[in-house]
Amino acid sequence: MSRKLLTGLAAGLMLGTASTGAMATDLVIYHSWSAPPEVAALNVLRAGLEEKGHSWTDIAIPHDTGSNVNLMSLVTGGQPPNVFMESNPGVYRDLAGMGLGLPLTQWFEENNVVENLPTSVAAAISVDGEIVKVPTALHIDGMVYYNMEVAEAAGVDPTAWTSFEDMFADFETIRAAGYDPVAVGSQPFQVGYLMHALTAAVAGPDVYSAIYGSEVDPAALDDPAFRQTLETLRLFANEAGPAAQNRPWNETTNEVISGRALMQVHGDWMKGEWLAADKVPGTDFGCMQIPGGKAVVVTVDAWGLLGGVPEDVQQAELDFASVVVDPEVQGAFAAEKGSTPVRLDAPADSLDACSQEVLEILGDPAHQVQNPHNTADADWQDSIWDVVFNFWSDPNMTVDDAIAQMKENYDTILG
Amino acid sequence: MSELTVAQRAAGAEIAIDRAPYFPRRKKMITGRSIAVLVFLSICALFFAVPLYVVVVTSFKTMAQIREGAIFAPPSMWTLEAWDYAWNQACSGINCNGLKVGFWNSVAILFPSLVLSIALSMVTGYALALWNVRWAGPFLFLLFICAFVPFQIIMFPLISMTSTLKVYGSIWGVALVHSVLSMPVLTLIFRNYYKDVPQEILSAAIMDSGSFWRIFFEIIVPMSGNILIVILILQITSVWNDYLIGVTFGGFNAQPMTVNLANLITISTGTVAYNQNMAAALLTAIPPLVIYFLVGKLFVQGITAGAIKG
Amino acid sequence: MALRWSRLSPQLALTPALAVTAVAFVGAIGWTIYLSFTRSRRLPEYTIDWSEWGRQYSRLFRDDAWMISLRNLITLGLGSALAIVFGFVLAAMIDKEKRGESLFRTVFLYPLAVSLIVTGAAWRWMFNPDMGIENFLHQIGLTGLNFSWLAHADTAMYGIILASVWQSSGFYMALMLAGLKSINSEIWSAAKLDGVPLWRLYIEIVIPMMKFTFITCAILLSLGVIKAYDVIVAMTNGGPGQSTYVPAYFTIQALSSSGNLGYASAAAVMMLVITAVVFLPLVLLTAWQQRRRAEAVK
Amino acid sequence: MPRVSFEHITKTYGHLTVLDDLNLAIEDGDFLVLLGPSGCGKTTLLNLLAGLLDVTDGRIVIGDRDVTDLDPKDRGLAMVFQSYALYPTKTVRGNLKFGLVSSKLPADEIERRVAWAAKLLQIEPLLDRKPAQLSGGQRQRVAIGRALVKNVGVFLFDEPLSNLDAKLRTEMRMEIKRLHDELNHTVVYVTHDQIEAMTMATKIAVMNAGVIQQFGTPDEIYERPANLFVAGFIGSPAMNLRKAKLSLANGRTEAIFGSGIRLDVSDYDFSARPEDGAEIIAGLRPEHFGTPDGSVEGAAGVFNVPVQYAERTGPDASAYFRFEDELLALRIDPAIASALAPGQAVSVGFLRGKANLFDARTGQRM
Repeated sequence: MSRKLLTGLAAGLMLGTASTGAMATDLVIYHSWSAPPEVAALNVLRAGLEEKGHSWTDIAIPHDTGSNVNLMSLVTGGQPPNVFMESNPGVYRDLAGMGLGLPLTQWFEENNVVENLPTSVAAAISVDGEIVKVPTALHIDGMVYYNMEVAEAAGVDPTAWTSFEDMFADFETIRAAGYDPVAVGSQPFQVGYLMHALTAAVAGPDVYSAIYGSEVDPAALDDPAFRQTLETLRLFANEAGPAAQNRPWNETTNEVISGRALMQVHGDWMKGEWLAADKVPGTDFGCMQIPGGKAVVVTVDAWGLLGGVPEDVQQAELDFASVVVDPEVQGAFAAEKGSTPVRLDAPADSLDACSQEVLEILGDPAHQVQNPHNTADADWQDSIWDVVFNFWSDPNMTVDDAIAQMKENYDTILG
Repeated sequence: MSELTVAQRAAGAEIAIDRAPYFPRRKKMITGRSIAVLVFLSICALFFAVPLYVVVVTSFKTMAQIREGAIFAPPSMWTLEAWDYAWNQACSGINCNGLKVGFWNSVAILFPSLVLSIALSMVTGYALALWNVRWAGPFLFLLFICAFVPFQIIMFPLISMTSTLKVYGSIWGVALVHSVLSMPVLTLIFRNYYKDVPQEILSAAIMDSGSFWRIFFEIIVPMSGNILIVILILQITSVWNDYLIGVTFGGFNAQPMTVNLANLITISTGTVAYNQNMAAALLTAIPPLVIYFLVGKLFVQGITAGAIKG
Repeated sequence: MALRWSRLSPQLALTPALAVTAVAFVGAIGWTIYLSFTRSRRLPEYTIDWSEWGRQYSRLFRDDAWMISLRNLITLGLGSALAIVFGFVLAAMIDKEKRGESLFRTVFLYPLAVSLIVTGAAWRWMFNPDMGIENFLHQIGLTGLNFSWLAHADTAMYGIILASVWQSSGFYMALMLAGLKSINSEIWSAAKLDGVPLWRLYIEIVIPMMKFTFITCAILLSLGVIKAYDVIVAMTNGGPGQSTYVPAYFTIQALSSSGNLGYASAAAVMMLVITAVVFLPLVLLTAWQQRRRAEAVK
Repeated sequence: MPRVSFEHITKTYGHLTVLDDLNLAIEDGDFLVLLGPSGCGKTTLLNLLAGLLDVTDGRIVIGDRDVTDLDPKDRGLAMVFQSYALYPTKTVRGNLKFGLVSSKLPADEIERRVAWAAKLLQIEPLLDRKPAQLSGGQRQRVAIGRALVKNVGVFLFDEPLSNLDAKLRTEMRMEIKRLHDELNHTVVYVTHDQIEAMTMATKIAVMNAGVIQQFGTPDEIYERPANLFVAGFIGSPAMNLRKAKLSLANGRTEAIFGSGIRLDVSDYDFSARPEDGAEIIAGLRPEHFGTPDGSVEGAAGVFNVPVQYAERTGPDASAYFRFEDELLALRIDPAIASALAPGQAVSVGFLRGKANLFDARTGQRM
């Protein structure tokens, strides 16, 4: 409570002078978040925005309701939102082409934000050398979260695993103790994320960049390490029972929280669910990177701002940006969402055990790659999701089949 | 015609009851076949009713009881909590004002949609069926083809068009798209129905008045009771239940209740609150359900009276 | 010929509908067809590279998901046809056995009032292996039964078919009931006098007499099947894998997830082609039939 | 005054010509019946007059107005339809008023006319009922009332009695006749029923295949049919039409039938000088025969023919005889009809001066 108050106060003080003359503006804010921790985090931003005298009109279309078409529909329909959660660089290029882009490089420099961002964040918010996104949350796409109570009951120690071999070797023990070793959700989104996290962890940054980067090299698809990645994915798929079908990620997390399964390998936004269930990191649950992983995938959730708007609206949008990147707000936001602050100078008390682990991992620039949504062509990226989800769902589909399909897709889409 | 026979049968039955004490006559036996048919129908009815039953009882249960897994068991403790939550507190994105927001949007979309689509297609159907227009034939054929056009193929252009008309993302925009999309089918239904209006009545009216609109309002509209019931029911359910048009054209002010519902079902608080989901689903389904239970009989009658045919 | 208002007003009254048709349907279809030849991604792009104008289409026919969509379309069509058969059986029984007519009719009809989003929520919950029917069956000892159809690629379509049959049978029943009621009641008496068994009467006389009702039902059903989208979103979101993709879902998916307007347009155009292939014979048949009927009247 | 004339009327549907250069004119107060089998074009003609169809070519004049291009409601007509065409959702009163309200008459005048028509047709108690609550005859009266209130000079009737049962039909026939006598409007009446035509019309136009076969008073039509079609169409049982040859021998003109029977037609009023040996068709009305086996004194010819069968229709009877492989119909006394046994040969005379003769090649009256 006091933390929130402080946040608001600080935000008010910091920019109060700047905004006294500004008109109150209603900002339309488009996002796809819907899980309670995500909504709680958004409310931190809203409080900050309202402190500055602006109001927040919300438009939320959750993932996987078949309507992600919405942002571009809104733009085409002549009702573009002022602020939108978007990573895809293509969208920014389109908007710039339509005269609706808002370059932020200068603003970031004037406000001394850039020097306080981790390198991976700084890299993620630029498109074609120009900063266009406002980073709001930092995540690692493939972390292992496990229930410590279950680990103890099953007699295994996840921290001792140094490779996937170690991990899968313990599965029999876990099953014998009456627990599911790993909870998975059979949903394109979860499988797609697991796949690229595994690619980074198993095949390493080079293969990863060749497949998920902005320049795709189809030769990487034949890399033995990539084959091994798919084989590993198959091991996870084998753990998916009928109940996993279409199960959202947070329900999957709940399998672990409630003690039915030992662990989940997914983005570290899982932490929000754990915190919402009043569990304490390091005491009730442990977090670690994929055993033996060669690299982690960093997701930077970021907001885009609409350009080509009247002066006062643009000022309001920039006010929103300043709320988002404010260190205090970052701390509060991360605590609610379960993310890691995008600023290195966020208050230290906002960092729990898991966030500290994340920052430690991020200390090594060579050990991190970017979420494909920030870099890859959407069509190509989506086609990989299709192939791996089919691979996941069809036990008879071989690794060769999957690779052959990916190559064909490459030829069609990018060739 | 059938009304008469029903009435006659009813009258016959009354007489039979009156006389029963004095002239004990052989009752109409329930035959074996009747029993078999009734049993079969009852089983089917069960199949149809089960989902509704499950949804209803689930919405009144507590989550604790749902987790026990007895899907068909009645609630051990009836509670309206889930209903209250779904109506007043359910979140859609950051706003937690419940489904009631979307409910009023749906209502606001429904009425202009009904008025626009029915007015347009009724007049068009009337003109095509009863008046001699040279290009009616080709136009009718075109409408027939349009009736089969999948929404997807015209979705993107329609977005641009509504945007040009400055109605994208408003209640009016959604209502307009509903009206446009339903126009061909509704017109064909009206046209088929009006085709059965005796040509002589129209001739008489032409000789009496000659006014296209006066004949429409004074003669044709009063004769359209059956068809209007059928169209109203079809159109109310299709507009109310629509998801895709609402989500595509609703922008951020005019999302109907189904979009809220889909959001609510997708948003889950750790474990899925099935009772809330089911309560929300029921809330969304109540208006069309009430209409069906009230006037479903008229619906079948209207169809029997020739509202829909080949 | 002199200008007469009686001639002009119907034409004026038709103008709005004509304008709507021309712009919203004909124009929009043309627009989409044009886009399908371009390389439009998230936003329309109006240059066509004529050397490879058919690239979106050739991609479509190499796309496994599209092939799955087509196959599922057929499966769904055949499966949903059960709704017509079922609707007819129900209608025939209700029509013959008057007891409880209005109750049964209401019960069979109500699913029509419920949106597919709601239907999907209800059925998904019943198919849920932990809390749904499977769990119930296991609790009462029928442990061998498997009811988690939606979880397996080879059975998921059946789950969808079940839900859509459940939803639409009542509607076809209403149409069939109307068709049955329009049959001359003397036929039943005649058959009774002739001692014709009921089932033969239905097959040889009643069903042929109702062929227009059946054609109408078939048209409406095919329409519903080709446009099927909500039920997929509500039940499976296309999964497991892409096993429950249908063309309408595929098209939206190509537009939203892949952000490929050109590709989505090509898929949409193919949907139109499918529609044409399915319906043109029916449309021509109906037109021919109407002309014949009109001539018979003269 | 509303004289109605059709001038060079042509009506085609695509390649199908229904009426070709038709001319017809009637005077004010005439009761014209358009009579013909179904499909002869009589209803088309009526609809052209009403303005419900457009002429392809030609002119329609009512009074001194060319109405060819006028809207139906502006032609000064009222029409009664075969199915009555009452507006089902309006009361009888509403039905009567509908056409008047649009003519912007003052309200009291409308009321006055409705009351007048209701009284005239004795439908006053029905004024507030809906058409569905009326019997067939009552509906018919309302339909006529709806035409009457318009107070126009010309009334059109399209087979108005064909949906009534026989008794009602006779009643309504009288009723319409009475109205015409009282109000003296011009009437154009379409029917295929010759009794209606004969009883009501002042002028009949017999139509076939889009062509007016004969136009004249009922008596002219019956007594002197202009051609074979009219001869065969009017009268029941139909006129007996038999092939014969003319013989001009012995100062007599005789029609000689195939079997040798001779019919003296010397007193026939030929329109052109007959030729000896001309192929003709003789038309013999059934009622112009003498009593079977009765006196044949002064008959134009005598037929010796076997009885096929006889039928009684209450006050009347018809007998059919075998003559040259065809039936010969006679109208006879019912008392005699019962006495005739099938196969029995009788001799029967044909009255002098009653034969109709037609040219076998052209079918026209000689």
